[in-house]
Amino acid sequence: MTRSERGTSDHSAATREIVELELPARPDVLALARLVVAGLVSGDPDFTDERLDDLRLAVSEACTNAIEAQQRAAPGRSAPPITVRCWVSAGRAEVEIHDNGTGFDPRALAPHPPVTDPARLDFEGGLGIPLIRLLSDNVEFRPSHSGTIVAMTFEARRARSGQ
Amino acid sequence: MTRSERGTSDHSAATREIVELELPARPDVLALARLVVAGLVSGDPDFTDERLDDLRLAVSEACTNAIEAQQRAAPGRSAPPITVRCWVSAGRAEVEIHDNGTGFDPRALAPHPPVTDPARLDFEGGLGIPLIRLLSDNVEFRPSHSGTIVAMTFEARRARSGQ
Amino acid sequence: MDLRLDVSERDGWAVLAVGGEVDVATAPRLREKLIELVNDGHHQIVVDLGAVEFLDSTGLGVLVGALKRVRTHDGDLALVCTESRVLKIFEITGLTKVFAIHGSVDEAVAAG
Amino acid sequence: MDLRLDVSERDGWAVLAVGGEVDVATAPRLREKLIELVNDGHHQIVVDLGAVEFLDSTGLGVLVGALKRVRTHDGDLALVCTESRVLKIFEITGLTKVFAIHGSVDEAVAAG
Ligand SMILES: Nc1ncnc2c1ncn2[C@@H]1O[C@H](COP(=O)(O)OP(=O)(O)O)[C@@H](O)[C@H]1O
Ligand SMILES: Nc1ncnc2c1ncn2[C@@H]1O[C@H](COP(=O)(O)OP(=O)(O)O)[C@@H](O)[C@H]1O
Repeated sequence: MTRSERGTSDHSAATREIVELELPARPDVLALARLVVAGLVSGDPDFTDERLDDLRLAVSEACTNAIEAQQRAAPGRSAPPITVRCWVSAGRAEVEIHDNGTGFDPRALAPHPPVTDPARLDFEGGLGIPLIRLLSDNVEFRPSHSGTIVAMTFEARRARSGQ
Repeated sequence: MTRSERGTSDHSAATREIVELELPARPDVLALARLVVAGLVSGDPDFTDERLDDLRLAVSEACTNAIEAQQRAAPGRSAPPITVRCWVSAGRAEVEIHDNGTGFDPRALAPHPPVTDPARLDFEGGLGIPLIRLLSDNVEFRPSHSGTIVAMTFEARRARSGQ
Repeated sequence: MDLRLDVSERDGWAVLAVGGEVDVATAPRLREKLIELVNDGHHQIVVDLGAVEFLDSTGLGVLVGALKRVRTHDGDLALVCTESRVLKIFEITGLTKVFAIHGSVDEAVAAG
Repeated sequence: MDLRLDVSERDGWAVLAVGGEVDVATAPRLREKLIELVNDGHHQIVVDLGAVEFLDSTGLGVLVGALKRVRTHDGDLALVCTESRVLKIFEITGLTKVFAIHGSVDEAVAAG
């Protein structure tokens, strides 16, 4: 979806203006990505501290995946930057994470064994996408011409409680 | 100066990677611009809290001018975004503020009356550029094809004191 | 956004305590409050910057404008400022020579 | 960057107090410290998350891996966590059923 298409939706253009952050594909920028998104969204008083924590974690997970995908696609210092785009309007935050990574099929990810199964302890990874799904109100994993766009929506007041 | 030209300078590419922030041309994003730049540069332990304060103020002044120039050039909500680019390496932070504003000649700005002159009180504005000059180690005001680029350098340990 | 303004009185002075960040987004509220005080007949004003975390050139300009305004009523405007990060801005711009800057509201009122 | 790790002992348990932000940038240091403790013969470990300001899935994974590691030595790993922002992450991922989570180090050691 392009910026101008967004502008035609139900919210006024003035409140839908976008903040865009381009970051080197390195783990040490994650704290900055969290700071920016939470800093922007905290300007909307409808968002509680708890909801800002949800946002911070989901954004961090998506950025982590973007950075890792990017480094797999272009190992070392040659990896291009990742981009975080965020806008807030009337109690809703939308965040997109763009990468130039390898792409993936989120439906093909195998679920973990149930937590009561001792084999659960064999899995240290694989909680990022589940957390994103649990913490956001909506998420889309869109293939782009260069990699993946993870587009998340966060309502200040959740319609549903996590999954 | 383009990104690739920068990359050929004395520091390694790995430590010169750029963080880029695109912000709507509105005063209420200034706090976020300060947060991002100070957050990024504070990752370099050579920068003291005092030097981070200098950086925060100079960046804020340059962004204020960019936003105001942009709004003069394109009044109202149609103003394009401003861009903040920042990179840190080995005790030095470089920050560029790009606008699509009206441009200006920094040498043509009239100085204020001396502070001891009662007429000094007639001037409420005009302290932004002087503060930028005082707080940065180097500043260039470059006309760009679309407006102005303010390029500032901050050394963690200043070679000279103010002015 | 994050600007706090509190007015109180002390020995005939209006004391305006400012907290948070003063920049071009928030300075208009500071300017309005100072104009309001002067319009309400307060010409002896102490502006307490003790809780200010950030102050930009717009904020300095608002204070210069307020000083000029009270002076035209033969009044005075004193500042309270102890934080070195804020003091430094007055120092490097030379405005320490324009404003009387004190370490506490008591001191400002006693000096006035 | 901002991760603090402090090891102490209490009644035969190794207590690892974690502070700051645990994400993919800092989790490797947490993992190494836990492996080091196990290699040094500490198989009863309390991880005190009381001063953790941020914890991501990598951090959860490191704790799962450490639990598995101490279990293979017939040991145990207990968590101390009271902050709702951190507790919530264990709850929504179901990991409250995997870890014993206590309100204080004393409680964790007494339960062990
Ligand atoms: N943006 C992305 N680009 C490519 N692959 C991705 C992306 N996000 C997630 N993946 C894939 O999905 C897998 C599961 O992701 P996640 O649930 O976050 O767990 P983890 O990162 O710990 O493996 C990753 O291992 C990766 O293979
Ligand atoms: N990026 C810019 N683009 C166009 N004009 C600018 C820019 N920065 C500064 N100026 C001009 O220089 C003048 C002085 O700027 P400054 O010292 O910051 O004081 P003030 O903004 O209070 O006038 C501004 O009023 C404006 O006309």
